[in-house]
Amino acid sequence: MKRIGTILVVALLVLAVIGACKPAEKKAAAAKEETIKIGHTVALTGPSATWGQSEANALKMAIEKINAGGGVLGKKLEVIAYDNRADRMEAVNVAKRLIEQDKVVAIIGPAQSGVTNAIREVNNSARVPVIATTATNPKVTVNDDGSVVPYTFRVCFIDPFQGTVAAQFALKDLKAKTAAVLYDVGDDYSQFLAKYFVEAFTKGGGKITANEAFRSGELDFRAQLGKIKTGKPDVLFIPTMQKEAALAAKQARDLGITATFMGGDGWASPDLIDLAGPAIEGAYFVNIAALEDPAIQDFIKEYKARYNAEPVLPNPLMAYDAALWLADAIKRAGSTDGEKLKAALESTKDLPVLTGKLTLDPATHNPLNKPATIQQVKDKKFIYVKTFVTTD
Amino acid sequence: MAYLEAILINVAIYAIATLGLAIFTGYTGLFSLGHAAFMAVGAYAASILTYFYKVPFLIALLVGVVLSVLVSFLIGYPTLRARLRSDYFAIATLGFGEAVKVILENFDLTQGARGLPGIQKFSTLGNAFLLLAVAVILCRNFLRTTYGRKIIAIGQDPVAAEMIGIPLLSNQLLSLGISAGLAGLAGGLLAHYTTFIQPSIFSMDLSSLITAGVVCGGMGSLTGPVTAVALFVIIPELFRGFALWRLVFYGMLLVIIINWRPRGLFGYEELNRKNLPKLFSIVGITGGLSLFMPTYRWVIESRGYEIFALFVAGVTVGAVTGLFGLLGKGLSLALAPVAERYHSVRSRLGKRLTGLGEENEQALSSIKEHRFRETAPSKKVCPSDATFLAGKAADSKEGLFSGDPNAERGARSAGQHIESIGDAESGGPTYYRETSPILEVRELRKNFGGVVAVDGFSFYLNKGELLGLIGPNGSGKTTVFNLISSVYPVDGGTILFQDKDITEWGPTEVVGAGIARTFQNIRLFGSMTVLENVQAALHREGTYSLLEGFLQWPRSVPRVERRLRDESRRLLSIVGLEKESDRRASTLPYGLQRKLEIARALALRPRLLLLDEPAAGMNPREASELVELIQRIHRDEDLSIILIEHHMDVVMSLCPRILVLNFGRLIAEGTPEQIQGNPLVLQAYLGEKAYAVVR
Amino acid sequence: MFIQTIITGLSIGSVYALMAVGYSLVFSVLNFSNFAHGAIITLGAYIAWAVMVHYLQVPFFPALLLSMGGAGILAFLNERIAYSTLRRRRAPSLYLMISAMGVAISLQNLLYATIGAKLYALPPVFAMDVVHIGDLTISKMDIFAFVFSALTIAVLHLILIRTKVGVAIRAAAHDMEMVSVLGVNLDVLVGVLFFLAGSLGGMAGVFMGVKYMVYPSMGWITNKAYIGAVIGGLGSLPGAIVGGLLLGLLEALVSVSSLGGTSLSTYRDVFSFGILVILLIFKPTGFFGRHVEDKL
Amino acid sequence: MLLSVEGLNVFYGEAIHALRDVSFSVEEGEIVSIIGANGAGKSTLMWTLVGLLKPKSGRILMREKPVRPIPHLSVAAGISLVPERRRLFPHLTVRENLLLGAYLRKDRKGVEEDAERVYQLFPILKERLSQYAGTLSGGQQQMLAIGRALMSRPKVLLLDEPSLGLAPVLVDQVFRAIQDIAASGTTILLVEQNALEALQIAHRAYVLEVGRIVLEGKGKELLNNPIVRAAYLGVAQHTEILLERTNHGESATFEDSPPTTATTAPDSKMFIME
Repeated sequence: MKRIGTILVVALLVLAVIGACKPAEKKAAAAKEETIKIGHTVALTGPSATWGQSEANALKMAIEKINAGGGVLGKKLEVIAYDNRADRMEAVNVAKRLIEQDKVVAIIGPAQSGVTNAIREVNNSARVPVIATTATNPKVTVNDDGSVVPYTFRVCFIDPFQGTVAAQFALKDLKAKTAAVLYDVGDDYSQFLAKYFVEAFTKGGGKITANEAFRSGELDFRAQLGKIKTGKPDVLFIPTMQKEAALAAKQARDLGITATFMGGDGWASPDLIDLAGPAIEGAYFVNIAALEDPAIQDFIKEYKARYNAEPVLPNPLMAYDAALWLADAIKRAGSTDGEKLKAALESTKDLPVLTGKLTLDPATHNPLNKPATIQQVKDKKFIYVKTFVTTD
Repeated sequence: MAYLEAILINVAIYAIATLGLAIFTGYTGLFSLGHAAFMAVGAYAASILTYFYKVPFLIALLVGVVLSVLVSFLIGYPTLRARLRSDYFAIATLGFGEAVKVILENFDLTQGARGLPGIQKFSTLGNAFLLLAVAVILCRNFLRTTYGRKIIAIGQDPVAAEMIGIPLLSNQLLSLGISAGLAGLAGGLLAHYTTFIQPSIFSMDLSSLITAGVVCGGMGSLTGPVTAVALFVIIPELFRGFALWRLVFYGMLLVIIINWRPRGLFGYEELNRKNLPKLFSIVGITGGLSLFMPTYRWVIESRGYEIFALFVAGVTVGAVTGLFGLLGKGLSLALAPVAERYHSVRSRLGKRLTGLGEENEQALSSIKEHRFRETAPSKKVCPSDATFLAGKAADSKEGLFSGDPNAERGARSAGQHIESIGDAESGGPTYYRETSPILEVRELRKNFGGVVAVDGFSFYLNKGELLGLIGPNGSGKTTVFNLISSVYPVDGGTILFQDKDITEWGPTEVVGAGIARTFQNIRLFGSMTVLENVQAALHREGTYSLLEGFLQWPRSVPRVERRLRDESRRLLSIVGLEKESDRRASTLPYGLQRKLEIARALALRPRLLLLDEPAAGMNPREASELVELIQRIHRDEDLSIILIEHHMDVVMSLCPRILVLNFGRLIAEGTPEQIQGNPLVLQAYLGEKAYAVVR
Repeated sequence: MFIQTIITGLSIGSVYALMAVGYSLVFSVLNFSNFAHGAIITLGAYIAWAVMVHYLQVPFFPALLLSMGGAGILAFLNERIAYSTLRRRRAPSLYLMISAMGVAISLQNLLYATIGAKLYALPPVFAMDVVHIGDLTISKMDIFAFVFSALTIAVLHLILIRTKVGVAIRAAAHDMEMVSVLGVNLDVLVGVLFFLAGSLGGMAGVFMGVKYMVYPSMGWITNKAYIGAVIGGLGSLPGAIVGGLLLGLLEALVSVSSLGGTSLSTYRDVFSFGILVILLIFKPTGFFGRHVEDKL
Repeated sequence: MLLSVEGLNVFYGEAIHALRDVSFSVEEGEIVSIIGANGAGKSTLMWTLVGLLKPKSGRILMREKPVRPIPHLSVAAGISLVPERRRLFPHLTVRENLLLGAYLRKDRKGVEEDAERVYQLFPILKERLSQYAGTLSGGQQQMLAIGRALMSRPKVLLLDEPSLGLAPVLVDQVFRAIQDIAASGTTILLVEQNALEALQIAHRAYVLEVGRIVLEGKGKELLNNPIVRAAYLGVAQHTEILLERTNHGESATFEDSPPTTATTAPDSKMFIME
């Protein structure tokens, strides 16, 4: 019996190895010439894989473009990407491996605030800059005492901005007087975005009729929605990922809630429309960029041509921007040394990237005047409505 | 190399947590699905202290440990008190784990779902492994103490453990506390290693990783789980390419191991020289497999034939696996002389260490150990021998004034004997009854779902008496024992023992009062050795504190342990098992298992011994040996005994007075001769028809 | 709003109840917590997704039957592979539970590794989803699921009362060994048992898929079903139903309550799990459970 | 030969050798008793015969055909057990308990006939058909247990201590029923604590001691065997009287008045009552 068990284990492991070989792309014969290595920590599997895979594709495009233009400092760039499953513990291991084993000069990603926080110690103690793609929580780059985290940067806007944009859009464009919030208490992104929205909405003179929550993993929000319904809000803000947003939208419409739904960049997945169907029609959400945004049409065309699929925004854009930014910084630093790279990244000003011009605030490591796009779900599509650059 | 360091720190941290769970689940057999919650408590407590209050790392860790222990009592006390069975307990802990997460998500101090970023990095490879080593040593020490044996005993058979006076609740809580403490320590280390914690880290996945380690490493082993969890952390790193499949493997591995190797990696054993080849083969297989992909790619790149590449990669895997297998074998052989030397040095060293305080010790023990009556009383009488003669009794009456308690007892029971014989001649039996018998049972009642098992049964037992309790199968004899020893609550009636009402006492209190028993279906601690079975029952005499036990404090623990060992050996020699002391109890033949049960009961220093069919399954030779043994212990150990037995010759030759039970009622009482002549007894045993024929 | 909350609670509870029934059915005979039940439910939902959306466009009812059958067979295989050896060896229930946990972890992650984490919706069964009664709204799917679940459980009840296998299952819940001595092939009996439990799980999965959505970790929700089963009394069918419904009601009511200004909805799970622990401590047999006394 | 057992060895765990080389046989139509002390291995033998325990070695043959030690196959081969302590299903009705006995049978008519036969044997059961088995009295439960075992229309009926825990008047009823069943053609293998009664109705009997068969013989012969008498037949001097009377075919009636007290002391050291 013992032997059979052992054989079974071995057989399974072998099968798995063979299975794992298949999807693994055959690496092109290792380039013998010297390259500058850039790490990419990204969720290629797990619940965030939709964005992660698209992000990896876009990054590849960006690097190829840079290399085609002669590379940086006379060398080609090389991306080493590892899957982190959006898991905090995994991400730490990935970061260590990238820094210690592969000796990358900088890391692009992660896409989640929590994951970026998780690897903060690793990259900061090694003095390797990390450029987070869509980690929107303000505390990612700023410590609790207000000091900046030296080697952590981001290319996206931050949640307070996103929350404020959503609140102002609701107040001014939708002329909403009242709003209700339904958020996921088990998810940091959701919890904080809800908080910023509530702050901005009340500050702008609106009234929050209900602020309800559920826990990650729950599927039925009708009890909370029933309570929300009694307040008859003009707007229902659902700062969650697409799954909960779709469920909440369906259930809210079933209960007869007529409020306009609004959300954040977590909504920006085509899944939302498939899952929610007609219930989500007419809803608005804040995004980093829209497919119709004229500035990025070339990128989208190229992406479609190459991968035969639409990019899942906003991550690909952010990764692309991060690559351009990093290449520029290396050029200006004239070196791959962490400290010099950091200084170069900090002093970035009006760098043309896909989504506009990038200027960094050295005090917060946040890009200044990063635009936010309002998109609407209309006829089973995301359409571009408006761009906010600053808030009043 | 920080990458390797990262993996190793992970190994150390998870190993500490797994070690904790091994102490709990592995030894008490209770399954926890919420251990991540204890890690969370430790992690949050320690990091809040270092983060907000700048408390030194070690102190913060300690506070985390203490807090985890306290929290574990919070869930452990009510659930263990309610004696939840394995599944119910597991679900309760699962619920608890989730509830802790919810609270952390909502709490302001813990910053909700966002977690605590920016914790300082204090955990290093050095201190993580140092703490792991300390934890392993402490746990190992703990298991070698009275406290540890109590927990192991509970895991083996909770009922038997209670019947040797081990309170379940406090010991299970102790075990849970240790395990939660270690989980808390692991949590604290984790927080100060990743420098960032969030409620979502402490998920069921984490709990199940630890559980998987314990199950796959072997329940009842410390190094097994530690090794297993190390493999669980390292293997996926080797297979970085398909981390996604990692959890699929965990699952399969759990199923495979529990089905085909239910005792895990090393079973009840620890990682030792003999297990080395096993460990090396596992490392070899995984190492070999991790080379599969690189080799395959390398061949493809240089040659390009897929089948050839597969072949080369396969050969590589095989070669590495084989190499490691051989290496393990060789190492284990090479280590043999080293191990021997180590043992001899250790034992010499141990002797010298404990020998240092020999004189002090002797002085102490002469005061302390007066209750260890090493020698039997000088004058031996055989009061309960069936061949006892009145004349002999008269002789021993001299002893009444000699101050020898045994002689006195002998005389009394002899007197009884004379009287009862006299009664038999004059008609209805009456017995000499002491004004305060050692045990008095009045109107005892017990129902099982409407079926009356014991129905108003009253009897008494004189001090030093050897009373027989017989009756047809199913007449309620064993139930009477179960009621006296408080296995079941009593439905009605009172039980007085040495003039104290023990009716409502719990099982361990009853044992403490001086009542020990054996079981009809032998209940030994199967995976313990014969010696350990008896040592476990001597738990009251392990006089050192828990702290001393953890540290194996050289001034107290070895001495006490040696005394316990010697005492166990003495008890074993009484029943004639001294030669078997290192055998695993479950490998003893039937008759010897019964004798071991008696030795274990004697270790409780009982005043009253309840023997439930000690001769069942014995052949006549063994049975007559047993008669001799019972006579001997009755005489030498100053015992009162109640004996349930179906072997009539055993009862008749041992017991001057016999009670007959049928349908839970006393139907007859008297000397063996009177019982044999009693019509009601005949009817009960022979059946009405046969009895009618007899008439 | 109170009545609306009750309706919501019943709707949530009916899903819990349906899952709890299958779980309890297995518990009643084999006396262990089949943690793999959640994975079977998930796979049932994926089968429906495969035949309704991904590969074919099978209509709802045939898809439901296919799912029930498929999930039943999977549950049967699950028993064969992961439990039967242990069962024959009369291993302690702890071992079965660990094996079940292994299956659950394995299957859920197998879905992640193969089909992926993408969320899928099953097509709605009814075009117009909601019925309005005054101020109240009731989803047609809820009514349908409620009625259909009730019918299925009634059928299950009939099977248990009227058929020979059913009577044998009830007898096995009390004394499995004795049942085998009467000539019942335990392997077959346990197979039937798991098939029934799996089918119910498959149905629960499809209903969940239609009402909510299909994704690999949807089996998580069975944790709640376990609580429901415990509330009702593990191993009792009416207990599972009542327990599931009660838990649904409790959750709905807690969600809309508030304490001193803070909404309790964020603490809802503390209530559910708290109730579980409290109930286990004070009434481990639940409302309908049988009390089993160990005999020495 | 209806049932024969060859060289059965059964172990519990690693060390306990419960049955040692047990061989015996039962002829068609016989009543065979197995007697032995508690712990001798009687119940173990019964469980092994119905396949609940797997023998380490040895064979069980029904009409010369080997029976695999799997419970449902044993039942299919015609072996049916009335276990010790009855083991009814208390929350099932009397009728459901009976029908479970006929689980393997497909002939509905035959099953109904056999049910009628059971009702004839134990009329009280017919009155309680829809009652839960748990509500029956001890004697009724024993009847139901026997009836349940009969429903599979066994070739050989194994009875494990059917008189356990029953009042004397009920014990008589049960033994009468056993004889009736045997008379109607079912072979019976009986294990009894009540050795006297068991040997009286047995054609042949075996004595089991510590897992071994140590004696065999005709029931009456064994009754007269001094070793058996001393070891298993309880109170010796009464057995003497009993044996004398039964051997002379003398019948006796039961009266309420107690018998005379014994005057002689037991002379035998071997004095085992089972």
